[in-house]
Amino acid sequence: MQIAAPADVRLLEKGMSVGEGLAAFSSAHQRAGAVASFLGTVRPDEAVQALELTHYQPLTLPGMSQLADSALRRFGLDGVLVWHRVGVMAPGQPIVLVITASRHRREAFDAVDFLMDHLKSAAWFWKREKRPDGWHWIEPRERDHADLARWN
Amino acid sequence: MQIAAPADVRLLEKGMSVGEGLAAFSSAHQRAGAVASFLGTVRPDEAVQALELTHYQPLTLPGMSQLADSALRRFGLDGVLVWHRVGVMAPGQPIVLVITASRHRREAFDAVDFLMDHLKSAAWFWKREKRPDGWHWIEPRERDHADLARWN
Amino acid sequence: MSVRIVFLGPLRDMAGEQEREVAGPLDWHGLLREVGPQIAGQLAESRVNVACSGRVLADKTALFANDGDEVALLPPVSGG
Amino acid sequence: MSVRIVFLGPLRDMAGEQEREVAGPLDWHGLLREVGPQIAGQLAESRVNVACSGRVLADKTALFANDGDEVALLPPVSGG
Repeated sequence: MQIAAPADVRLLEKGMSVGEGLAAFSSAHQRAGAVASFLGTVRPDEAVQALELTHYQPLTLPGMSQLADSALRRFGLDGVLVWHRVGVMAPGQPIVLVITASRHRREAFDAVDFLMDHLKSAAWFWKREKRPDGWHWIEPRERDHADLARWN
Repeated sequence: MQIAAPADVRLLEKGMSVGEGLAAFSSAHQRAGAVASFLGTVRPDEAVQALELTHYQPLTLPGMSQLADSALRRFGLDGVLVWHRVGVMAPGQPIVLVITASRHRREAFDAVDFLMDHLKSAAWFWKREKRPDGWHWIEPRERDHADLARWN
Repeated sequence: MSVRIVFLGPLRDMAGEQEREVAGPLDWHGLLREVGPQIAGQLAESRVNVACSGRVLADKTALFANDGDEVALLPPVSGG
Repeated sequence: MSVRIVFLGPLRDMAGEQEREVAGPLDWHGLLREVGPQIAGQLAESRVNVACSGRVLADKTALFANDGDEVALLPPVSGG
């Protein structure tokens, strides 16, 4: 698998090879020393049968790329990977994978946190859940906004 | 690859399949929702030609297992993976891989941090570097002890 | 040629369609008229954004879309 | 049968060997004599631990190893 350096940013219509992503990213950034990651999956919940993420082509991917660039600069990263699913996902399936490479652990961790907080409530995605009574749109929780405000 | 649940703890004499580890761990813990990881590699440095980690059989792996168990309990994790290399490693090669699965991102992140702080300065490993003038033993830095004290 | 209005997220359900073509040019008041009172009420909220030709407007009331432009109505996001 | 003393990390270099067999039983003062003054000086430091039969001693001066036991000298660790 080819990884774009310093930023590999993808919107995926189906599936996500998380293991291959980490393996390829870490060999592309062998000089880093510290590689941190976060993988978010659809949490199985009796009431939730599926999750759907929609995006808006002209904004979503460019916004993710800008976010990746700002993480690179802010945390002095060697590399960053931001992959996000769109479409319909079943419980247990990956939604988002973020990986960062840095000289030190702290910067790699903080950058993953920063990226996830922004993807949750400041990226151009709209999420809805399918429950027994139909589809329901999900809005960010208060907590998500508070998490985002930490970086201002 | 088979992953032991809830804790997969390994001392590896050679190599480490980080991508396979993440893929197998995340499919073994699909109910979690949040999977965080840290991968530490030998940081390429002009002066460092190799790194050697030694361990003491009767203490090292049992100590890692106890550490994994205490992380499971303390952070209410669904699963944890702790893999650590011993022997001689070249620059760029993996030293340590820690992965945690939890219902929420914060606990997964904090548990990785906790595990890494303990592996750095409270697990039975001794590290030395090969430089042009020979081998040099590495002691934990002040910073490592301060990081560890955060969890008391 | 015309202006395309794109409805995102819950606004798509409210509109009952993903997009609509209207005659240009289209300004803020024209937009409010085109989308009907329910969506116009949403657009009045500060947390609903408007993009024109792929750029999010700092001041959505300054919208001025010409024929060929795409106007996207962006409710609060939730990703990850 | 005898007591095996195992030198870890930098103590291995100081001892010039990985392990040494000595006659049991072996107590703290016997250990200090067996390892020589340089390593005895290291053992006096609180950050150097001693394990006997796979258990780290809370009070290393209470060491009492019998024939067949393994005594490990554990200098400050550094992993990760």
